[in-house]
Amino acid sequence: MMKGIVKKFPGVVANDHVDLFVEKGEIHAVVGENGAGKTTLMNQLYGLLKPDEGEIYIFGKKVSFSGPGDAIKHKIGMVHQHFMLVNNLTAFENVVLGMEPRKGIFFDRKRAREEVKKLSEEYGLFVDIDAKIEDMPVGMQQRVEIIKTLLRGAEILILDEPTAVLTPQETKELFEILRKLKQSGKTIIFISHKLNEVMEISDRITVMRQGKATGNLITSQTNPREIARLMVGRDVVLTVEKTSREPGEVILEVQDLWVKDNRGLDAVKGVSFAVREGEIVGIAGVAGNGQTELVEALTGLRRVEKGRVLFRKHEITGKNPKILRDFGIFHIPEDRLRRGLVTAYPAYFNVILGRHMMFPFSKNGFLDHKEIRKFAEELFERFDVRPRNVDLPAENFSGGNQQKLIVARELSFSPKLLIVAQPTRGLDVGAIEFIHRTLLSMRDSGVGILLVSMELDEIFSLSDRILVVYGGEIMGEVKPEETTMEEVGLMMTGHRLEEIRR
Amino acid sequence: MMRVLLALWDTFTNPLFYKLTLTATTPLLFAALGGVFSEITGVVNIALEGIMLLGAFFSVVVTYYTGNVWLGFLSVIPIGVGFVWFHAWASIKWRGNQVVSGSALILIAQGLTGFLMEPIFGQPGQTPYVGRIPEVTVPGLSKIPFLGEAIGTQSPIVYLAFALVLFAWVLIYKTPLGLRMRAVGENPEAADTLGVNVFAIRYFGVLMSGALAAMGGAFLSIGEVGNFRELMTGGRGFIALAAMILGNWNPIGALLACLLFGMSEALANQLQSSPLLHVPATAKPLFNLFPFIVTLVVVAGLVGKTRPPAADGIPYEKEE
Amino acid sequence: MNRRIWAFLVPILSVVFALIVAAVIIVLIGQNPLVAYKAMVLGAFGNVQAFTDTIIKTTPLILTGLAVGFGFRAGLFNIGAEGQMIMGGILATVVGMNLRGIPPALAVPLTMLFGILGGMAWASIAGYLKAKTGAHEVVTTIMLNWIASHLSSYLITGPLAVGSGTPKSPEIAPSAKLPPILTVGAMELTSGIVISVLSAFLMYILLEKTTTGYEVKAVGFNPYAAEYGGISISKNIVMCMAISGALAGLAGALEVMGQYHRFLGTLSGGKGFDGISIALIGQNHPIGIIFAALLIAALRTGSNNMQFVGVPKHIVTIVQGIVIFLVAADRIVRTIVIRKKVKR
Amino acid sequence: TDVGGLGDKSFNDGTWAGIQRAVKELNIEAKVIQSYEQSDYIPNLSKAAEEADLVFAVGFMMTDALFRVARQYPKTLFVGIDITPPKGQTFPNVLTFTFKEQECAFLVGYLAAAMTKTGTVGFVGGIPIPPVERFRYGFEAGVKTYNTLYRKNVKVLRGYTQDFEDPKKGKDLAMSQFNQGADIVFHASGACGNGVIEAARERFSALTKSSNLVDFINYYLENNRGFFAIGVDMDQDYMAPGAVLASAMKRVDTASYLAVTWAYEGTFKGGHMVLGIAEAGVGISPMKYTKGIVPNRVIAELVYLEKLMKEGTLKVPETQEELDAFKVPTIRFPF
Ligand SMILES: Nc1ncnc2c1ncn2[C@@H]1O[C@H](COP(=O)(O)OP(=O)(O)OP(=O)(O)O)[C@@H](O)[C@H]1O
Ligand SMILES: Nc1ncnc2c1ncn2[C@@H]1O[C@H](COP(=O)(O)OP(=O)(O)OP(=O)(O)O)[C@@H](O)[C@H]1O
Ligand SMILES: [Mg+2]
Ligand SMILES: [Mg+2]
Repeated sequence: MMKGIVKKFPGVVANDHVDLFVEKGEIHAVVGENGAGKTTLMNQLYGLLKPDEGEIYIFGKKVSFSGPGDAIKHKIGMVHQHFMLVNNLTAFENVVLGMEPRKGIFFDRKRAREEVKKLSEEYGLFVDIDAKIEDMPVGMQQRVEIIKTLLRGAEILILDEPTAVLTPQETKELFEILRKLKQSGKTIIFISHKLNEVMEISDRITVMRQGKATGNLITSQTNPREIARLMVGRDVVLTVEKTSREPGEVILEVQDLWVKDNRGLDAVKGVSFAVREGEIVGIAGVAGNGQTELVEALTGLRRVEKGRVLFRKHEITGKNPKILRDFGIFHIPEDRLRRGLVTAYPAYFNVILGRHMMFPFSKNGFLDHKEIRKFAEELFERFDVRPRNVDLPAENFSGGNQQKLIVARELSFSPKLLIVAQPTRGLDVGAIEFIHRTLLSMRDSGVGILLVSMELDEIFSLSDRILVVYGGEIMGEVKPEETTMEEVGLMMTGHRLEEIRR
Repeated sequence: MMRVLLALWDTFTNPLFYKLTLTATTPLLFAALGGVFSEITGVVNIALEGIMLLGAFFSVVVTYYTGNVWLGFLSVIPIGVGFVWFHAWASIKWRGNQVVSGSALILIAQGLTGFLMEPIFGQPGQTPYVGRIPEVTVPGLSKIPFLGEAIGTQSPIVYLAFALVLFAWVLIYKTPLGLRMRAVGENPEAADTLGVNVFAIRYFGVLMSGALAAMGGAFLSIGEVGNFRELMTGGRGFIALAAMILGNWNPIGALLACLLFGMSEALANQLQSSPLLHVPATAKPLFNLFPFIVTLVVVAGLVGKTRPPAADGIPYEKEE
Repeated sequence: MNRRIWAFLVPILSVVFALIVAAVIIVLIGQNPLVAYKAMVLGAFGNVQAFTDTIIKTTPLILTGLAVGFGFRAGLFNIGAEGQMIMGGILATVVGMNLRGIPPALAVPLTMLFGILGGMAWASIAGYLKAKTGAHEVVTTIMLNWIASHLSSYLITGPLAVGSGTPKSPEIAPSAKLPPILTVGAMELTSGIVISVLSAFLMYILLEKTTTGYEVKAVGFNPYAAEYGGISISKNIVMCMAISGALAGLAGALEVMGQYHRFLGTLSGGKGFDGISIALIGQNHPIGIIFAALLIAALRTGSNNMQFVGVPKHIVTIVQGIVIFLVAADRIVRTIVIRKKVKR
Repeated sequence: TDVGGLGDKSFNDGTWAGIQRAVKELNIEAKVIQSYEQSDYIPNLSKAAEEADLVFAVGFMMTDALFRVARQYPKTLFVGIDITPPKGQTFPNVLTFTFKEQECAFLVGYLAAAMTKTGTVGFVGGIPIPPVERFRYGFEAGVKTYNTLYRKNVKVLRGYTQDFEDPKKGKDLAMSQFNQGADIVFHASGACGNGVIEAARERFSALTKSSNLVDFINYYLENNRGFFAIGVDMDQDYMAPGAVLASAMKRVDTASYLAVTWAYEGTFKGGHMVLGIAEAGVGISPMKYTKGIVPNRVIAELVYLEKLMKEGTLKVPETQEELDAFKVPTIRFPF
């Protein structure tokens, strides 16, 4: 239980007298828009931050943590929004880090492996314990994180946006695990932006908005609409309406494309498809099935081993990103911090990334700061990027606004083809609504869009056609109105459409 | 051409050549291992050169006063640790720029050793001869033909250096502490959330580097020549730094890189003195380029990309 | 407090603290620190001669500082300014030697150009290897430093030697020498200082005002995003190393053309390494680098003068070290200042 | 000083020793300014010129600076040690000294050739600057002379450390020459030489299992084997008694002492002086520790060769060309 928590950062009150009551043995959801203060609140519960005011009681006892070590002692475990894993260590090494079993002065690897294996089997958390984190899909990374907390005897488990990066399958598995944990008497605090998930898994819900707790709901007595309203402060359209539209000419054609991943293994194996003007083609699939490599290959960021890519019948295979942009091919990358932004640059510099060498931003090799700033201010206004401060470094915007910044940039240069990857990852319902609307309006104005997403809902509500990938190959192509989530789900696990429909 | 091959044959069949390789490798190895310890926990230590210099100096000072070379050698451990503590303090506690702090330490070491010479020894520039750590002969080993001559009789410090490679490898890859060190160098935040004391681990890494680099310096002075000369480390700290990177921040890799350099250096010495090669005296200095070119070629051609610990050089900021 | 004020204040306060620490040492060796410091200040700025000396020393330091700083801006750690400076000096000398009879208007820029090219080519080796094979630039530039140093010392004792007893090259043609602005006694303050300050401004414009600067910094901050933005990383690495090397090469050329009029074995004298500290003290900002170079140069000239009042030269190396250390750990200085304020 | 600074056991120290001697005898005042870097030479010399009546510039690297400053301060006297004036630059207030290093090196070369048991001797140079090279020319000429006179074939191994500061490098290079059969190594490599001398001591004591003088001498006399270094510039025999066979000395102190005295007495004349055996500017060390193992005949021959040089009948090569063309004159020892 947390009472009257106040946490201030320079210029922001992240938590403004927040109360959070969690009962033992329940799954308690915390929801709220981006920047509402959820993570901040949890970081205080886990001892990473010290509250400026307020008190924390664990099992009725008042506590004060000077670091995560104290929280661990009080049987609190946390799976962070951004995983806290050491990339170059193996799964089991990550799990036992900080409490390594010893044999004499040595690290007892054997016992460590056994312990981790036992736990993972006990709770049905499958992980390849000898694989390095950097070689793992995110779903597995997350399971490593959960095992980490369990090994430390956590009774209270905090999961900060655990499903943001999971596939429906993985989410389903996670929920199984959470239920199992709940049965074994553990308390779970679950943060998510996905209201249907919250409805499905939680017992009670705390809603936050702008640093305050604005609602305390019992899940069985509420509905997504009400939660959304409490979160955003207005009514939100949860699924945007799509009008039907006849697609035009083929704008992108991919023929027998082969691409390798970072380890030099084939990641995309002979994929062929086409995207037409005014059409959204969704690519569904579990993460790690070649989507990243496919997108990078199409956008000139990764070498094509074999095959051709045509843009309006021009060969563009292996062309660099600059040339592709000149063609009118724009890209919303899946990893906004790594690819999409130079976070140390001010926002107005980021809105011209990729176009920085073009008139009017650049004249004879010199940047025209005035012109750029003017452009950025217009964009901020048009896309409602907050705060309206184009001089703020990109790193100081919230995730949602960073995403808006990228979307704004990529849409502002009248794209002909948009390649969009995970556009709403980690965003709140308000922001998702905005981005969905924007994508649909681009489509309606004749832009061809290739949408890669792990959110089946997103794929279903936006796409005109859906391609499902598995193991670097296309399992089948379906239309959203002619298929079911189950069918797509089956394809995502490696069943070909022909087999399913037989 | 024939002569070159002959000279090479002559060199490689000479067991003493390998002995020379080892003594050329040893000082680099100490410092490179030090670099590994520091950087694996995420603190760049460009100060190796300065620490070596200090180690070279104080081992001579202590030997001068006590008359015991072993005391002289061992005393540089606390001295190296104490000196590098400033670097640790600046970069860990004060989150300073590690490259700047490291280069500051080099200057301070150069100034300090130069300055102290006069008050302690009454003469600037170089100290008198204070004696050396004698070579030892390993009983069984030295009887083996060839091998015995090559490695059977050595300064004990050479053996120590190679033992330390093993020690470092075991410590880093086989103990809980090593696991924590690697975690801290890669993702200090993650380690912190598991209750690992990031600062303590980093201090440990940096202080180890001080101890090791100082021993490397001590080997140069009382291990090899028996006196101290201003700036006698001659850039070996930087070569060690390069060797550590070339060895991919790994003790075994560092060993191989140092051996590569040491052997090329020994080869350069041997070939330029070889009576079989008729090289005009004026061109002989060019032989000294050999180890650097070999390293350049190896890093470019064979090794290529190496991967530093992800948090190397980045101060860890803990929320208060 | 304002960031900009801090940027100035910290180095200045660091110097003050370092001088206090050094004063303790000076007292310990039985000298009067006030006398020593007076000698130091006079030695650096006391008269035209001292000031000229300081400026002469500042000239190459600005350039090596810029060379390293430019690399840092692009995410490259160029430890190789030393070698690049040597190669710049060598090439400038070789060209300058052979320009007898060519008018200064042609000879001066030509010599300078080749100096720049020398440094550029040398650094490009490291840049190319990094772009091509990923070879770490710290390793390659350290090796290239040694190679340059051995090579130059071979050249001036062998093929380029003037014969008559010293390891130095022949003089460059009179027309390739930089004309002095000011002659004080035996010292000549040449237009070199103008060129190096100008280079700082050029670098400032390049970094802050041009598309190239935009790209360079983007690669430095986040190469993945830069690649996404259509910026070629390998092209930028090679280019940045080349520019960095060009600046260091220019430092070598100016030393040859302005000061020594020939290549001498100790031409670089660690100035490439000084460049690292200078770049970082100047926070990799061209204007900051000018002041940082001036600071280091003044410490050097001032310290030479301290020898006249009996303070050994090594003390100054120590003072320099302490200054740089405190700049690194600027938070120490800040903390002390802030605490004092709180007390008041 | 030049950037080498005091404590180089070579020309900086030597000059200062000579000045000190004069200072004591004449009761005058002297100060030393050490330079860090090339760019300090002019300002430091200028300052010195303003404060003093007589200024020493030590080391060939100061050549340009010396003449530039001397022109500006015609009333101050300047002395350059190890400095050759550039062509056409002679000032009445500048006196420069260089030395005939080849002459003393000739003697140690002859000595080495006479003493080697392996038929191979070594030379370790620093950077091949002219003084270093003159040492080598002399050394090689000495060996050649011995070879010719005694129909021997003593070989010379050569190597350069390319450094004057790094003793470890000197040691490694000397070691590799010992590895290749040399038993006597002559060095002209500044502080690298400490390492060369240490290499000899190490090899010698590996034979004797001890490193004191008596054991060295006894071992040599009993087994007729040993390892030796030959020192340079100053008498370095004391640095490893018994393991340093001799030293080729360059009496920089003589030069500086003389200059101070002349200036004091008012007999100072500008110009250039080359000091050799005849002027007592160079010479071989008295071999305080090793004289006992050098056959009397060899010592006598050395003395005779010295005499020939003084008389000018034996001219030792001073350049590579002269060395190549060097014909061993017919020398008939009078005993
Ligand atoms: N390190 C920081 N420095 C300054 N302000 C911060 C910092 N971290 C968080 N904040 C502030 O705290 C507020 C709450 O952030 P928090 O990360 O807790 O939001 P959140 O509810 O977790 O959002 P999301 O749903 O996007 O994860 C933010 O609006 C921000 O202004
Ligand atoms: N270092 C910082 N200084 C000032 N403000 C910051 C800083 N870091 C973050 N912020 C502010 O914090 C807010 C939210 O930041 P945060 O990183 O928590 O994003 P978020 O709310 O978690 O977004 P998302 O859920 O979309 O990832 C933004 O308003 C941003 O401007
Ligand atoms: Mg959050
Ligand atoms: Mg967030």
